[in-house]
Amino acid sequence: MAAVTQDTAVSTGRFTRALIYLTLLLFALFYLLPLYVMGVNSLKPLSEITGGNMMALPSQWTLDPWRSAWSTAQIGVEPTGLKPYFLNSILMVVPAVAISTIVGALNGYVLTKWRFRGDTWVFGLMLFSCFIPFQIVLIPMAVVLGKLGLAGTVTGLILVHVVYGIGFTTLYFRNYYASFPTELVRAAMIDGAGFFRIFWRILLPVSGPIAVVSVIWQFTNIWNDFLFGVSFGGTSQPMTVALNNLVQSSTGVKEYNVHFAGAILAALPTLFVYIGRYFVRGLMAGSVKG
Amino acid sequence: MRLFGTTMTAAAVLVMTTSITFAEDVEVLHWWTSGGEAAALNVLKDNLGKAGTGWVDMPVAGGGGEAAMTALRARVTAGDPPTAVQMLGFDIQDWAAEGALADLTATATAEGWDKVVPAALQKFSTYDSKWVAAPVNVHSTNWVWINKAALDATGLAAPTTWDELVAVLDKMKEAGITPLAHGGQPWQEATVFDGIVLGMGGDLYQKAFIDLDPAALGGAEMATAFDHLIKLRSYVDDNFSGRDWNLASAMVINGEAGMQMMGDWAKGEFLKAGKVPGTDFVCIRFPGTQGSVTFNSDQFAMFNQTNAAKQEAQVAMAKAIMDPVFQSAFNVVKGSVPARTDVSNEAFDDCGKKGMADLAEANTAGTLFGSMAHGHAAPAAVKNATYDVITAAFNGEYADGAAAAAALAEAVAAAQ
Amino acid sequence: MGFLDIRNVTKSYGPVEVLHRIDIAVEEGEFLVLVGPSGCGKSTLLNMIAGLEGISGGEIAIKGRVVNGVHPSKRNIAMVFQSYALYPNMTVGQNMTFGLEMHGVPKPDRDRALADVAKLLQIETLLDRKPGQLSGGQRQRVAMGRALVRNPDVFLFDEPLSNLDAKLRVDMRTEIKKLHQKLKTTIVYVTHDQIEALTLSTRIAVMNKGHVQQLGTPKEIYDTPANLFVATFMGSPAMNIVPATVEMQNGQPHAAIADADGSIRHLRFSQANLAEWAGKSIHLGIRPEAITDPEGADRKSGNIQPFTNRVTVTEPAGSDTFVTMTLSGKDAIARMRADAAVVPGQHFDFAINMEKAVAFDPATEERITP
Amino acid sequence: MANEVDFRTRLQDWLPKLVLAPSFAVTLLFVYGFILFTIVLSFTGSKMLPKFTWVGFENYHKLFALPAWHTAIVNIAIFATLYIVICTLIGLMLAIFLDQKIRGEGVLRPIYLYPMALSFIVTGTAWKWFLDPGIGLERIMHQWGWESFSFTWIKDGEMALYTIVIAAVWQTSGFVMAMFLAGLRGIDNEILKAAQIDGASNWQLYRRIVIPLLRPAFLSAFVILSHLAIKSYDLVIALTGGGPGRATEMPATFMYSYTFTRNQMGIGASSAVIMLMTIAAIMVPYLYAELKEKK
Repeated sequence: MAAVTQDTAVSTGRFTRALIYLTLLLFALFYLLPLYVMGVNSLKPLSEITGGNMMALPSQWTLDPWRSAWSTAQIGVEPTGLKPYFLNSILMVVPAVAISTIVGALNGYVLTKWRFRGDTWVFGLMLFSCFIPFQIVLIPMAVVLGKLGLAGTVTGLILVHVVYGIGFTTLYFRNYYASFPTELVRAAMIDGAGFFRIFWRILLPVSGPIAVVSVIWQFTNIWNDFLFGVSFGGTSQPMTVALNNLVQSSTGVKEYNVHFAGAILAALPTLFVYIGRYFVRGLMAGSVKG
Repeated sequence: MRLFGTTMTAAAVLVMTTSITFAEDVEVLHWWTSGGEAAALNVLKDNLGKAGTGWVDMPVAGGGGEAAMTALRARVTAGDPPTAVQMLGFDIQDWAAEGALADLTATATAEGWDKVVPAALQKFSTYDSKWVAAPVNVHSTNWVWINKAALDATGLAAPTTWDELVAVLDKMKEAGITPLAHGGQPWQEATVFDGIVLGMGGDLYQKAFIDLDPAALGGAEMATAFDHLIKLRSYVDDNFSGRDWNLASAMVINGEAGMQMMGDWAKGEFLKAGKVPGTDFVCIRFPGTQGSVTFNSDQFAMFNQTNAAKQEAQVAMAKAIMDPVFQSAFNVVKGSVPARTDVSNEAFDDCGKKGMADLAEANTAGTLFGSMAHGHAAPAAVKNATYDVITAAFNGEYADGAAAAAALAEAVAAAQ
Repeated sequence: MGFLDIRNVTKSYGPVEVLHRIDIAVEEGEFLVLVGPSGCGKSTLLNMIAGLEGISGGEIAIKGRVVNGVHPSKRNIAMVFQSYALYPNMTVGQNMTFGLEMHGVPKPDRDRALADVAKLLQIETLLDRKPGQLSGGQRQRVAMGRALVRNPDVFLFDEPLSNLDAKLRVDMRTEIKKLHQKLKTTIVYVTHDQIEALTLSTRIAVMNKGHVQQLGTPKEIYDTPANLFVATFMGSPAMNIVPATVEMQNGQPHAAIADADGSIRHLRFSQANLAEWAGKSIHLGIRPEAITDPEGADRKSGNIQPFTNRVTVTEPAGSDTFVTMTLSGKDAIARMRADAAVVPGQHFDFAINMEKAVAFDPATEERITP
Repeated sequence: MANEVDFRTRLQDWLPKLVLAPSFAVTLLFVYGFILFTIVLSFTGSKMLPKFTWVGFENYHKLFALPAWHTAIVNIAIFATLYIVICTLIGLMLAIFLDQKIRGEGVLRPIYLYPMALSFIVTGTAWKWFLDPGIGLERIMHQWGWESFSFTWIKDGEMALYTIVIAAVWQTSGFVMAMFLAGLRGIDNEILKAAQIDGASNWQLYRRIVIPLLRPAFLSAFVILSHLAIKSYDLVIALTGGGPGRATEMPATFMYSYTFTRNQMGIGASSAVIMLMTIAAIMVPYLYAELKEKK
């Protein structure tokens, strides 16, 4: 594992450095711009948006759009705001992320430390599932969920997300465990630890960095998913569907400030996990090297 | 495996706490999520609630119900359809053809729906002479909304023919405003085109859009219609692409633009802005379509239910929808007109009264046509094929109207 | 029957057989070293004893019990790995007692065992540290400690010293030897380092290409290598192998070899059985220390032959000086005392201890001298 | 021969496979089973719901006769090329710059990375606003006094595709940066020092030493970006809805609309099969090389 703080040996001149800083700052602005636009306009009354400059700071600051988006905006037939859907999302995301990460960890463990004939094929086949366009699975998935009696339930939604998430989590854990010394597993075997005990006591305690990557990746993907949520969510639709209902309402006045506030609200949890320092650190820990 | 234990428990708890629909509830899939629409729908919900029928809401907004239809397909394929689904035109027929819809004939006969629902609507509400859906409203789509001040400035009267329309638009252009407020989305262009074709005569509309006659679709009249559409493009500002229809309405409201060609739902925007019909804006039929109406109708299609209690709730809901009091209350809020012709027009404003009268008149005259743009003339595949050509024509991708007409005939043939 | 019996053991991966009919019986208290170049199958064999790899044919028995198919933890063995394989998330103490814990040994007993071993290895002060905080030598000790705590029937060592620097390696070698002498445990030790093999073992199995080339005490292996492979693999510098012809002179077999100038010289063999090879080509094997200056020759030897030859290179190495010369067109090395007056390019009178010389059949590469 | 094989050992032999089995079974069913289903569907006359009336290659003939499908293919080719190249260039540049012992790296890194955390509705809505001439950038410039400024790409059938490139690059280039940064930090410093002693300039150092060493990162980036490009559905829908007209139609949006809104499931399925074949053509050689290497 490379230390994150490792210095480069490259030295640069003053002028070059100034140029580098300038470029980096310009790009920071580029990345921040849409967020700024959303943030600023979510704090304005509607009239200031339709009549004023999008980039301008609010002349009259207001938190009303946020309050409205959270608890009073019209999502369905009731003006509930995004609040109840937020809970739906949490109830779906947490188990889905936990299960897919644990399954991915176990798969990665088997594929690297308990190798068998054809294991690369098994892995290759599982990995390809990461690249399947989700639109094509909707109909057959609906049939399967119906047969399982899970149509329109949170459990069904969790199942869907786990199924299409384990490709990625297995990839992450497999690449991570590949660099984990196999001798340790052998030592533990001689010490008398069994399959699960070795996983639990030897591998899991050192899996922190990759578990973070896997959790963040899964969390982001599942949280942001719209297609599965709208198709299989039934009456416990996730946040994205609610946001879509808020933003896409077919007729009536478009309350853009509320839309922006809602969009930021819907993105907050993922922003929170991304901006934490662990993700990059985990990426550095070798997840993308393979 | 302690962690395993907890997640499994969590999963088990989730299974049990997942909102369970009680037998006497109706689960309603719809895309009416904006303030006015939801308020209108709430009337229905409350009426049902008073009768002891619960309401499980499943709103999926976006694109005139496209996302909702995707969700519906997943639900039906899974064998777990919602009780009632907001649906437009041919979608109802398509679902009925799949055998997915419930039979409401007994209720309909008892309540006498045949007599009060216009025949053109019944074409969609019934399949194989069985009632499968309850119509909520009728939107007529061939309206033009004109800013009164801008019209007065031209010194001309509200246009009643294509030539008058062009004259008014030219004057408005001279006056330095955008003559035509338009949003560049396929369905909006198709809405305008509906008006143009109907303006060329009900016969053409019937032959081309309802009978899908290749000769009419690719013929000279259709070529002229496309020429008119291309002509209208020259009255639209350059920033039209992707614009939502209500932003276009706003342009007319604040005088930035002269007029908008849009269905009756646009009225809500004018009213909400505090504008008065007749004083601040005028509503006219698309020039040349006086006496004819293209419509779309929101209906609630009832899906097959196996549970007897659910079937009961479904019938209760169908009855509640068809209740004249509800039809009046709902349509006053929504801006459309009732699907029943026997509802009192007392609660409606001038435009609403005119709409109801036009509908009744067109119904008796046989000039009530399903709107192609809104999926009431031909099935979805054909509708979208026409969208492709109309949008392309509007965006100047064909050399002339004749080329566009030929492309239309070809596209429609391919989609059938 | 030995304490650890390896009987007719083979190992195949699919159609490829990588170990061929290995037969070794290890007595209790023996220190067996498996030595050979990388890829010779020594680690595979060790892993099979440990139960980490399956046995394709034959059987392995520990204390008379056949352990084929028995889980590693049920074989009552302990293993020290090349990388030490210390669990990075546990302290030294936890590392060492993990195996006992897995076997359900109560905590007080574990602690007692840990204390004993820690004292023996002088790592008492390290018990609360994590492996990451230890030096290489300390880790090595902990790894051994982890094996010792178990008090197993057989200790398995898989190249335990190869990750240490040269000095530490020598120290730890001595340490292991001391431990073995003290504890009298049965050890199977894998290494590719022939010096480790010679110094540590009571017996050595030299392996190559999946075969045991020779099994014997260090002295047997060194003095009477079974074939050319063992001869050249064991010992440093390697045994000189020189093409020669057997010629009979005075009824005695002699080796005829060419010196640096191309003249044929005769060296008398001590082994009479070489008479059968008269007139045939052989490979003559002479250890560097058997070629000396006359004063340095082994006085106990009954067959010192003088031999004058031109010196190519001299390499003083402190205690000894290595001298390179040409014999029958091949480089040969002599080990001289440090003060021997050898000058490169000049002729020097060597003394060859022919009692230590061995001869190999060039065709089979097997030793032909007894 | 007394072959004593105890139960525990046998269990240990089977346990790993047992643990892996559910995932594998699920993958076989939910991925390969569904792919098979789609392939079958593409040969049927399915309209609204799956119907198993065999029509042979008719759907494929229809598909390739549709101008919109050709537009979609041309669009994805242009989009994927630009998107992958620009993302890689920006990602690489930012990573190299950030690797110069930059003060504030800890602040910049999450700023570059955060767009990846946002969902398509958020990204699409924000960019749609920002690029809209009537309310976004153009109007801002006009209000700031630059009256002649014009930026109407999103409204222009010829240029709208490039606005999708902009938004897509915005969303993922930071992620690519993180991948390259991870690669850079993994390079042995001694190699760089050796190269400098050999007299390499900074430019040469990166061009000749560092960038070749980043090959695995390039490969990972390429694979991730190409699969994002092919699956690019959400962003197109949110940003342009496939418009103006159908100028920004992509295979993914095409497939979705034919399957779900146009009731021509057979044609939708055949376009899905073409997409899958494309993905497989890119992924299978990569997976093969990648997995073979590690054996």
